[in-house]
Parts: sequence; C-alpha cells; structure tokens
Amino acid sequence: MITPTHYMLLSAALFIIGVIGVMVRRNIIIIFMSIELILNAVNINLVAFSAQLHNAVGQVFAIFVIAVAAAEAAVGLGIILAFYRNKETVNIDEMNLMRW
Amino acid sequence: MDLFVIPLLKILIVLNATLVGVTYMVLLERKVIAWAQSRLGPMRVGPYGILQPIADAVKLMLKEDITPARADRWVFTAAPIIAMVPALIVYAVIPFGDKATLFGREITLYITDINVGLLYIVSVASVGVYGIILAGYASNSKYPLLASLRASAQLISYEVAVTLTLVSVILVAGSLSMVQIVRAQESAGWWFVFVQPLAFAIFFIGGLAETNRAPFDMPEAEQELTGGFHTEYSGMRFALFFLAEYANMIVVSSVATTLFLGGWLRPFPGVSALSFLDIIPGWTWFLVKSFVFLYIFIWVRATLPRYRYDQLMRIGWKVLIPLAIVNLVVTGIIKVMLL
Amino acid sequence: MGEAIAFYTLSFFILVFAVLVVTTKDTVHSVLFLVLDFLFVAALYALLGAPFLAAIQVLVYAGGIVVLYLFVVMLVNLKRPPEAHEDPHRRTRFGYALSVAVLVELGVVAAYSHAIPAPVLAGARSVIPVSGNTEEVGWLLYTSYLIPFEIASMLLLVAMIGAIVLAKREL
Amino acid sequence: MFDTNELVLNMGPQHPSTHGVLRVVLRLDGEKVVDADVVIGYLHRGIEKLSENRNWTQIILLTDRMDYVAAATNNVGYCETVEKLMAIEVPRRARYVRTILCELQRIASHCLWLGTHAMDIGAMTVFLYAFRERELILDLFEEFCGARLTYNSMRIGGLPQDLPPGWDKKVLEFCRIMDGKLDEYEELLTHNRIWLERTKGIGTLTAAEAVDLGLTGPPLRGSGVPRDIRKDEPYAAYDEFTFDIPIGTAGDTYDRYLVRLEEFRQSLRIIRQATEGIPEGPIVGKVPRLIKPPAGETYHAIESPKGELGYFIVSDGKSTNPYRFRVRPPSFCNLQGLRRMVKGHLVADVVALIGSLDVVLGEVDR
Repeated sequence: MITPTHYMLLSAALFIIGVIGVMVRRNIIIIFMSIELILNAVNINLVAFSAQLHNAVGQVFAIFVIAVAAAEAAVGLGIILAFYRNKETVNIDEMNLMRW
Repeated sequence: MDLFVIPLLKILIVLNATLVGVTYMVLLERKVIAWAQSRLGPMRVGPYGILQPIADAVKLMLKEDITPARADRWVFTAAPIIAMVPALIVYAVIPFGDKATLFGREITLYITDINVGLLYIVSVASVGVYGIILAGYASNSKYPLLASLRASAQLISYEVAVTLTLVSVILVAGSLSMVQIVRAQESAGWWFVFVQPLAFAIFFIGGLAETNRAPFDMPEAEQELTGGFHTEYSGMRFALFFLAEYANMIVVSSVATTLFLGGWLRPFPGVSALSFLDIIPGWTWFLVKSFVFLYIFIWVRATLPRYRYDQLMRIGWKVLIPLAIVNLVVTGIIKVMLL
Repeated sequence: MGEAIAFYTLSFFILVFAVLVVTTKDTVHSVLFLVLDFLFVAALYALLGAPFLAAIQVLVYAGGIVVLYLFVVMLVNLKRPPEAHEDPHRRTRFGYALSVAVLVELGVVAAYSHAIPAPVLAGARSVIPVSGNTEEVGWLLYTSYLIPFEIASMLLLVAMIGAIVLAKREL
Repeated sequence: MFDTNELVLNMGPQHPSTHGVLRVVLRLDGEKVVDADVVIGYLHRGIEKLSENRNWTQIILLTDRMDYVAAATNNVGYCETVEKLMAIEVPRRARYVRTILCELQRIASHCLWLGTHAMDIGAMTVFLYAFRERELILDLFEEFCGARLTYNSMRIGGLPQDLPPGWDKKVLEFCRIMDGKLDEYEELLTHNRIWLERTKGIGTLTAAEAVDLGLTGPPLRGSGVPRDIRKDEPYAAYDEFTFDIPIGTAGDTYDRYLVRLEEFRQSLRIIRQATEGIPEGPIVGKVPRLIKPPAGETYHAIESPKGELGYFIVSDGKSTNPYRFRVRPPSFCNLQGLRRMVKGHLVADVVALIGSLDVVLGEVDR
C-alpha cells in the first residue's frame, strides 16, 4: 500500500537533491535546473495530497507552480544571457558584481 | 486476455501498419511529385516501382553508419530515436474507426481512448522537438546547428497557433477525448470543418510547418543548409529522421481527419438520404480522408517555392496566432451566447 | 501491488535522473536528464490520477521550459569549462551538511505524519458539479481560483516582457 | 539570435546551390549576413594561357568549355573576333544561322537559369519543366552539329556545315511550343505570393551601382540600364531584326527575373524572324587555308545570355597562334556584385541572389 508518506519521502529526497545542486554546483544553468527539481518535488507533494484528499485543489496549485516556474525560467535565462554577453561566463562564483 | 492480449495485438498492428504506411508514403510522394513534373518516378524495382521502399530500406540499413569525429556520441545516437518515438506513440489515441466485430468479439478500432487524448497528442508532439534540436547540436557542425535553431523556433511558434485551433475545436465538441470529438460530430450532424473553417485552415498551415513540409521546410532546406539538421547523419539513423517526418505527416492528417473531417463518419452524417454510404466501414472513410490530406501535403510541395525564415515567423506570429485567437474568442462568445 | 511496483520504479528513475542532473559535467546531458526526470514525474502524476496535470507537465515543462534551457545552453557556448573558477570563500561542505540536515528534518516530519494519519476530508468534492479530472481542475481554476489564475497570467506576461528586454541587444 | 559572436559559415565549394564550385565565406549575425567573401578559382583550367599554344581553329573548342551552358555563344564571339582581326566578310546566311543559334542558346541558358533559380527558392517543379524545354533545344543543336553540350559549332569565316534539311521547320515548331511553356512558368511563379516575397526587394541595385560594379546583361538591365550589345553594337545579323530590350525598374531579384523572362519572348521573336527570312547562299566567306591574322590587336564583344562576353586578342602576325588571348567573362564581372547585394540579407537570400546573377563557374574561373 502506497501512502502519502511514500510520496512525501520521494518528494523530500528530490527536494534535497535539488538543494544540493543549488548549493554545490557553480554553473548557473545547472543551478536553475536544480530549482526546477525543487519545484517538481513540491508539485509531487501537492498532487499526492490532492489524490489522498480527493480534492483537485492540489492540482490547481501545481498548475500555478508550473506557471511560476515558466516565468522564472524565462526571466532567469534572460538574465543568464545578458550576463554571459557581458562577462563570457556562467560561473556563479564570478558573478560578484552588482552592476557593471 | 482482454486486458493484455488484444491491446498488445492492436499496438502491434498499428505500429507495423504505420511503418509500412510511412515507407509507402515516401513512394507515393516520389510518384506524385514525378507525375506533377511530367516524369515517371521510380520504375525499376518491381512493377511501377512498388518495391522501391523495400529496396530503400535495405539500402539504408546496409549503409555505413557514420558518427562525426567530434560529435557528442551519446546525444548523436539518441537524437533520431527521440525524433521517432513521439511520432509513433501518438497513434495510441487516434481512433481509426468505431467498433468492429472480429471472431465474435467486439473490438474498438483504437488502442485507447483517454480523457485527455488531444492534450496527450499535443504534449507528445512537443517532445518531438528535442530530436531536431539535439541532432543539430550533437553533430558539431554549423549547418545542422543553424537548421536546428530554425527548426525549434519554427516548431515552438507554430505549436501555439495549432494548439489554439485545437482549443476552439474542444470548445465546440466539449471534450478532449478523440472518440468523444468524433461522436460530437456525429450528433451535430456535420463535420467540424463546416463549423470551424478558419480553425481548419490554420491547422492545415500550422501542420505543414510542424512537419517541416514545403513551403515551410527551411529546417531541411537542401538548397540553403545542405540538408538541415540531418546533414551529418547517414544510414539507419538518417532513415529514422526520415521516417519520423513522414510519420508526423500521417499523424497530422489523422488528427485533422478526426477533429475536422469527422473521423470514421461518412460525409454529411446528418443527412439520412446518404445513409446508403453506411455500408462502407468506418475505417475506410478514415483512411480515405487521411489519404486525401496526405495527397494535398505532397501536392503543395510540388507546387510552391519555399518561404524565408523571417517570413515564416512573421506569418506564424502576426497572422496565424492572432487569427486563431480571434477564432477562439468568437467561438467562445457564440458558444456562451447562442447555445 | 501494481501501484507499488509502479511507484517504486518511477521513484527510482526520478531520483536517479535527478542525481544525474545535478552531477553531470556536460550541461547538455544535464538538460536531457532533466527532461527524462520530468517525463517520469508526469508518469507519477498519471499514477496519482491526475492525467490533466501529467499532460500539462509534459507540454509545459518538457516541451517548453526545458527547450528554453537547451536553447540557452546551446547559445552560451563556453570557451572554458563553466566550473573552472572557484571562490575561496565558498563552503561546499557546509552546503552538503545543511542539505542533509534538511533531509533529516523532512524525513522526521514525514515519519511523524505517518504516525498520525491525516483525516480524510470528505465532502470537499461535492462542491464541484462536474466529474472527471480535467473538468474538476478547470472548474476550480475558473471559480475559486480565478484571481490567482489571472495573476498568474499577468506574471507570465511580465516575465515575457522582462525576458525580451533582457535578451534583446538593442530595443 | 542572442549570440553576439559572429558565425563564419563556409558556403561551398561543395554546396547544392552555389552552381558548381563557388565558395562564399559568410560572416553571419544569427542568420543575417554581415559580410561575404566570394572565393573563386576552383575550376580554373587556364583556358586563356592554353589558347596561346593552340592554333586559331583549335581555340574554338576551348571556348566551348568556358560558359558550358551557352557554348554556341562563346563560339560565335570568338569567331567574330578573329574575323574582325582578319577583316573577313561573313556571308549573310552564316550570320543568320549564327543569330538563330545564339538566340536558341540564350533560351537554353535562361531555361537552366530559371530552373536552378526556382529550385534554389524551393520551387522544384519549375526546374524539371525548364529542363524539359532545354532538352528540345539540345535536340536541335544535336541535329545541327552532333553535340549536345560543347558544340564546337562555328568556324572562322562561317559555319562548319549547312543546316540539315527541315531544321528550320523544327525551330519554328519549337518556338510554338515554347510560347505556351513560358506561360506555364509564369503561372507557377510570376504572381505566386511566396515567389514575390522571396524575390521582391532582395539584392536591390540602383542603376548607378550596377554600372559602378561593372555588371552587364540581365543584372544591369534589371536595374534599368538599357544596355544591350545586340542593339548598341550589332553583330551577326541583329541589325536586321526588330526586338525590344526589356529593362527593370527596381533592380531587385524579381526585376531580374522579369527581364530574363521577357528575354525569352524577345529571343523567340528574333528566332522567328531569322528562321523565316533565312537567305540562301554560301556559308563560309573567303578564308585563307592557313589562318594567320596580321599583327595587331582587337576587342570584340557580344551579348551572351549572361552579359557582355568580350574577347581581346593580340596577334604578332608571325605564328599560327595568338600572342595574347583574354576573355571578358560576364559571369566573373557579374559575380562582383554579389558581395554588395547580400549584405544585410539572410542566408536563404544568398542562394536566391547567386541564382539571380546566373553565374557559370566554368566561365568565372576559365
């Protein structure tokens, strides 16, 4: 029997993998992808509870999360490109100036 | 038995029929274009060249499979597979007919009918873009890279217009399930092409662009980019791209048939005077309609020159998408106000 | 039983691909693993009885957002490896430690909730006059959550304009 | 595109639409052409130098190999230059036949141009239609001189042999067929929206620019300069026929296309007049047994399908081969316009513009 706890543990593991990616990697594109993993972890939780509670609200929230992820990806990647054009790098350790 | 064997058999039949259909689609294209150009087309292999696809397949399989020296080996291998798989799994939800009785058993002539069928098709088709992008990237060559940038921009832009037309069809039909959409046309008494002519036109143009067909075939424009994203491919991997393109054409024509031309329904299902046409089984109508659609694809290719990349984008964003939005809004207003 | 097999298989692939996303050196390969990961997450949604969300996940995530990532990775063709430079003040080990701490914390929370099962909120469904997953989600989106929905659409519009402004060289 | 780096793209020498072995090095910003460098010489065979070691008759055969899709025109140009140097009077019948051959050749060359140009823009059917009609002309040439591509169809002082019996009837029949086929091409292209969008406003050259770049032939006339050697300095029998010189207004790819299409019609008009009025008489003038022009130099130009094809020949009066042999090839000179034309356009336009200039690499490199 698969309970919501199983889904929560899966989600927690996915979340942590994402967090480790954010904390450890220095390539900003990979960091962005780790953030997507984190958002997916959240979505798994939402959908699991939605199934458990027989209520579609969790799925609605998951849709909002996806919308926010799309917005975040668009703006974030725009920033990466703008940054890359000026400094020829995507290494987050070299992004140490507030303006250039 | 009913849970596993019959669906498996259906999948087997549909997959094989698709692959055979695709190879013969290539022959049909060569023949039709040849006739348009006052030539004969392939004539050597078998009578009137009907064994040509088999010869082609054998040739492509026996050819040397070249991987460029500085290509990204894994991605280079994966790209044609990624292009081919979505083109094939879309057939899971396409209803080729209603029901048939075979060996005393009633069988539905579709693999499955899921609640979100249309959405499934759109989402699976959107994954097909990866094959092209990755092929261009992994080849480590300039022409394929340019072509894959073109292709991905083109596919993503036209996906918007095509999906918007699908939404207006969903509004009319009131369902996302492919079977339900056909049933809606049955109960409405006419095909949706008469209800949504603009959506049909946009879908057709968008379909040409989505399948990289002339006049929107710049991702593989031989004269500009020496073959486009599959320049560096040879042998069976090239064949997979080729098959994927034609399989996608068949998908687009099947979807158009289902959504706009009434799927397995006879012409004018509402007119009882034509009910003598009911003797012809539904799947025949489906195949005939799809065939007509495919023929038009080829015909367009034989006739029209190619658009330029920026013109293609202009048509997509400044003509098709606004038209599709207007069509959607008008459909919604009519649906709410009048019905 | 079938559900358990499906769950464990899907979870296994989700976690393996997630680890590969984070650890792979080649950014393009990383993006590909991300796509695979999202596809398996979509399969998990289907398993949870949310086919609409599964389709949206594939359509928006795999077919949209990740293509964007791939575009950026292809445009940002780096002449030197992106991780060549490391800030001496960086505390990687601290990052790992923090992550493990959060994992333990989440595990404890999950185990605790396992001990005290949440009450099943019945009756929430009866508010919705439609049946079927897609219809339910649609009904909720356009009634109770209409304002968040509109705000989300505004957010997307703002993000679109922002991305254009950022990425375009000259306006 | 986002990338700020310019992409250097090597178009050719192996590329399906550079019409042979042209190499264009493009500097691209996204898909926009920032600069283009035209590299030639892949088909250089040293025809000019080779000619200095051949006797005067043997050179005719070499001229075939320059513009190999319009070999008869090359032959006529060369023979007339030598005749001018030696002051040989060519009989009227020979001049008429030369005119017919030149104009047939112009149609054949334009057929090839139309087919490949349309093919470059993606209209594949026009290509086969145009080649179908070119085949009819090649049949006519085969009947006249036995060859289908490199004709060697002229001799100094006249023709190698008289016309085969019934040939003129076949030419008139061909003219009748061609009239209908031209409408067919126009139906497929002239008012086609996609064709208009692909060609209008692409590679626009003003009249002054075209003259400055030294363009001749249809590219020059497309920009509105009414320069045609057939009218300005008539050779062969052109002064005896009435025909018009089509000129364009905007100087873009579409105008060059229209000019060439009208040239099809004018060529048919000339062929009709010439075939119907062909005089009886000898086919060779008074030519000495040994061709050995007096010392001196001369330049003579004719209007080849591509533009002004000029021969500059120096004879020392002592040997049986030229002292200096130089060709002014129209393709080479027209190709100089490419760099100016492609700037600011897209990659797809580059192939359209190469097609629109109608270059033959055999003539560019010689």
